[in-house]
Amino acid sequence: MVEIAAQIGDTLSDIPDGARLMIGGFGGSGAPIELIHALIDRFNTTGQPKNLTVINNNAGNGGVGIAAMISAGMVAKMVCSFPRSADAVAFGTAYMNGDIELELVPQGTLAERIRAGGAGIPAFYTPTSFGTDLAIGKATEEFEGKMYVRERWLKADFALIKAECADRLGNLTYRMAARNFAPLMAMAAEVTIAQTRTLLDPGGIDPQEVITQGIFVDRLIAVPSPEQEEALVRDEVNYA
Amino acid sequence: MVEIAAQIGDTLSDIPDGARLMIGGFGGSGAPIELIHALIDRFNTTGQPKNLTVINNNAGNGGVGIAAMISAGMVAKMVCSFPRSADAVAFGTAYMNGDIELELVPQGTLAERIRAGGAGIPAFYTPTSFGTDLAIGKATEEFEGKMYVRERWLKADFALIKAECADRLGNLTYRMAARNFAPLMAMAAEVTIAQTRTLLDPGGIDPQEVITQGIFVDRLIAVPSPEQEEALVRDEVNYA
Amino acid sequence: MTLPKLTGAQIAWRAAQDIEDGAYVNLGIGLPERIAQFQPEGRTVTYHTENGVLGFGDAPAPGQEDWDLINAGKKAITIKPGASFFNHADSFAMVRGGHLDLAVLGAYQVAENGDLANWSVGSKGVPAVGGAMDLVHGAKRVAVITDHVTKDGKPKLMRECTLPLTGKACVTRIYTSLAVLDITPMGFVLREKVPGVSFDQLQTVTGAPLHIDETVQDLKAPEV
Amino acid sequence: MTLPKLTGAQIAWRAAQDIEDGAYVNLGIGLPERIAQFQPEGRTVTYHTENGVLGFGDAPAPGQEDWDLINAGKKAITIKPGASFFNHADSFAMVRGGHLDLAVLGAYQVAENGDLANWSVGSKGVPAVGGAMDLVHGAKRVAVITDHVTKDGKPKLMRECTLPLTGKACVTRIYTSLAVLDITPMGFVLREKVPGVSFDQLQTVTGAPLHIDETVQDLKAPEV
Repeated sequence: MVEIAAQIGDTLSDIPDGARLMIGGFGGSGAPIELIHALIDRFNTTGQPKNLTVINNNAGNGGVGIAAMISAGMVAKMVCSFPRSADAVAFGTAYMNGDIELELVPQGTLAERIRAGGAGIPAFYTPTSFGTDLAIGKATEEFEGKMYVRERWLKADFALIKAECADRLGNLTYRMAARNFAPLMAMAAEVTIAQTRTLLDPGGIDPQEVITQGIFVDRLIAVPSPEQEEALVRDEVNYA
Repeated sequence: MVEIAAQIGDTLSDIPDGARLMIGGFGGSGAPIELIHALIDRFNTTGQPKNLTVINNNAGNGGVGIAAMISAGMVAKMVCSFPRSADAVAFGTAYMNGDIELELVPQGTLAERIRAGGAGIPAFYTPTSFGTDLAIGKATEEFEGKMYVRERWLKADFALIKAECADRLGNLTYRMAARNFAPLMAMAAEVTIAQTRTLLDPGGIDPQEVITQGIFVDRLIAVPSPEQEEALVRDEVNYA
Repeated sequence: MTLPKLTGAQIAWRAAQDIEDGAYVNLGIGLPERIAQFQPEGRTVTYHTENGVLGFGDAPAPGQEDWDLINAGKKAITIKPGASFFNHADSFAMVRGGHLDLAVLGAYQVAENGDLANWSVGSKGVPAVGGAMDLVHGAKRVAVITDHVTKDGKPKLMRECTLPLTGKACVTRIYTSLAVLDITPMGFVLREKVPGVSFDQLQTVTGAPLHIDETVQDLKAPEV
Repeated sequence: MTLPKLTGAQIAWRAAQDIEDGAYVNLGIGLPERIAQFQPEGRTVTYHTENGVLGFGDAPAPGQEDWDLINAGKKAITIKPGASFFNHADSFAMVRGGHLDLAVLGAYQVAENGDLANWSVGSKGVPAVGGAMDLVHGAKRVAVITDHVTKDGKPKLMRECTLPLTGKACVTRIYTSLAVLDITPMGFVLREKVPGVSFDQLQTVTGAPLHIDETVQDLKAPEV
């Protein structure tokens, strides 16, 4: 059953040191900036949570969102496909200094591993990465004349995601390409926390148009005017 | 690119003897009755296609749809999870006479094997069926203290499905629980043929509400007033 | 020996009392389906059906059926506000991924280690499995609801199942016409029994040892 | 030796000519993206981007960007009528499942057996792979578009890649600043070359033998 929080901090207060967090978004599209910043606020006040493993396609940009988490020293490890970009200074610095661990995963494999975690599939075979450095140490097998790599599911303790609409049962929709990883992460995390621009009564979303079903969502917080990471980065905002 | 057919028979004319067909629907909900009956018409006229393998959750009911295909002698093998019901006389008779082969697959495994076929995943592990007769001969493995069975993808030459709305680029939506296997089958078949109640211009479906993307659909035929299998069975209609 | 026993409806009533507020539940076809009608007042329970509906409600009035809106038993249903539709892979991701709180299934046989047989009576007839083999591995708790014995009076609770298995070591609680039992590392542990049936009588119609590890309560259900 | 060669835009123009009407295409970040602007008139091509958009169009006018509507390169895009949004697993089901007709990628190196290296220049710096390793295994055809040589004038077409691989035996066609080549069981087969560059000159800047199995056409592109 979904809990509807009055304060954003209430949704995050039990995330412990060492937790595995999936954070939605591809670049800034779909990044739950308010949830991330509330988690940084908690860290700045209490010193927790730290030593986090963060699973996201990227590794943060500029001085906000995941980049600000990294700069604050909350993140021990990133699991992502593309931690390199013009604005990924926070991760790049931490990585080159040896202050953060990186598990690099091809983007489609990352998505499928997360889905598998949510769908009860502990392992699957993909052609992706066969014969490359990213397949080193992984089992391989031939099916119908083609070689495949075996990959394991990926789960998390918490998922932080950004929805466009939610109803009070936790059913969600997303805005355009902001959907990306969020529906998968909602399935794969023990506790899924969603910020939503609008919060409707049950029935407010057409049952045929629900993207994430309420069964996958544990906590909701209304954020009626969410920030857009890309705009913050362009404005050179630093969240510290 | 999707072809929009003028006559329903045009969409089916190249299905050969021995083809593997996925047919959408769970019981009567989502059954593409007009496509199935058009295929029976072709068989009655030309003697083709026959020796078909049909993949569906069930094995037909009453005297219409897949049951009528079986009675007509077009089907050599069914791949399904639940071929038994009060009205599944056609399959039951053929099966007890040894006239039809059955591959029985647990329902969730059937769905996941079809998805895997569409998603380029040749094999995956599931807890389903471990230690049962349906796992005999299959590889098993322990992950994190639990035993799993390895299952293979399932693909088809053709998929026949029923949509509620389509646009001319092949994007589809479905009506309520008639969705069931159709989006998966559209992904897993070499050629996907959809009948649709309404046919709209591109843009007629909100891009956020598309369930099956046009990339998975090859042929469309408008069937503005589709029959409902359950109603036909209750009316004891026989299509022969 | 005719023992006093609960009706099917009463077993369903008893099982309904254990479903907590806010639970996501899948009810098997047949007797388990009847549990929904005994949901205690004030609890919100969301029902899942394999064919891609979450949050369905009662059957529609006769003549009001929409055959695109059915459950896994292919019966017409209605939906409640906040319901959702999804495809079969997503539906079984909910099941296999452990997102359901409870699945309640029927049984031919249950073994003392939690093995369940409920899909095949052997080689005669057309075999059919449906979603049962998925449900037994997915839900956080898997309960069985059944008569205590077969129509011939033979035990359904056994040391080992003799019929083809649906799943191994998957059942954790059993609601029968005579008793409520948990499956533990010890085997069948008796939690409740119908008043008027002695422990020895119950043991006689059970195919494996019954254990007691705390007070056995009376199994009572209203006339329903 | 300075050879006459195509500009990046001209290579993109040439690659665009081969994209058939009705194709579903993924264009890699950078030079491959420019192919879209040279799509021949009268052809409908549907572009896919990894982050869950099918059927996107041109970049919006400056100031009109919506940062929820971006491509895999994180650039703002627009959508065409009939576009659709989907999650990342569905997006890579399209890729890995072989539903794209064509993926066009950049390259650091391509080997004569079709091996591609385009994601890592070695151990220095932050590694990043994105969707490239998926794309090389998914699309029905995988083409590369690249300068024929590195900025230092070294061959990018080789017997074997020396940089970390993106995928093995995955590339089938290469559009370079000097030539169009197919990868066949023989190795690199020359299909077109820039007029004014001799076969021997081309061989000199190519790190593996060039083969000819039919007439070599002139590689010509308009000023674009």
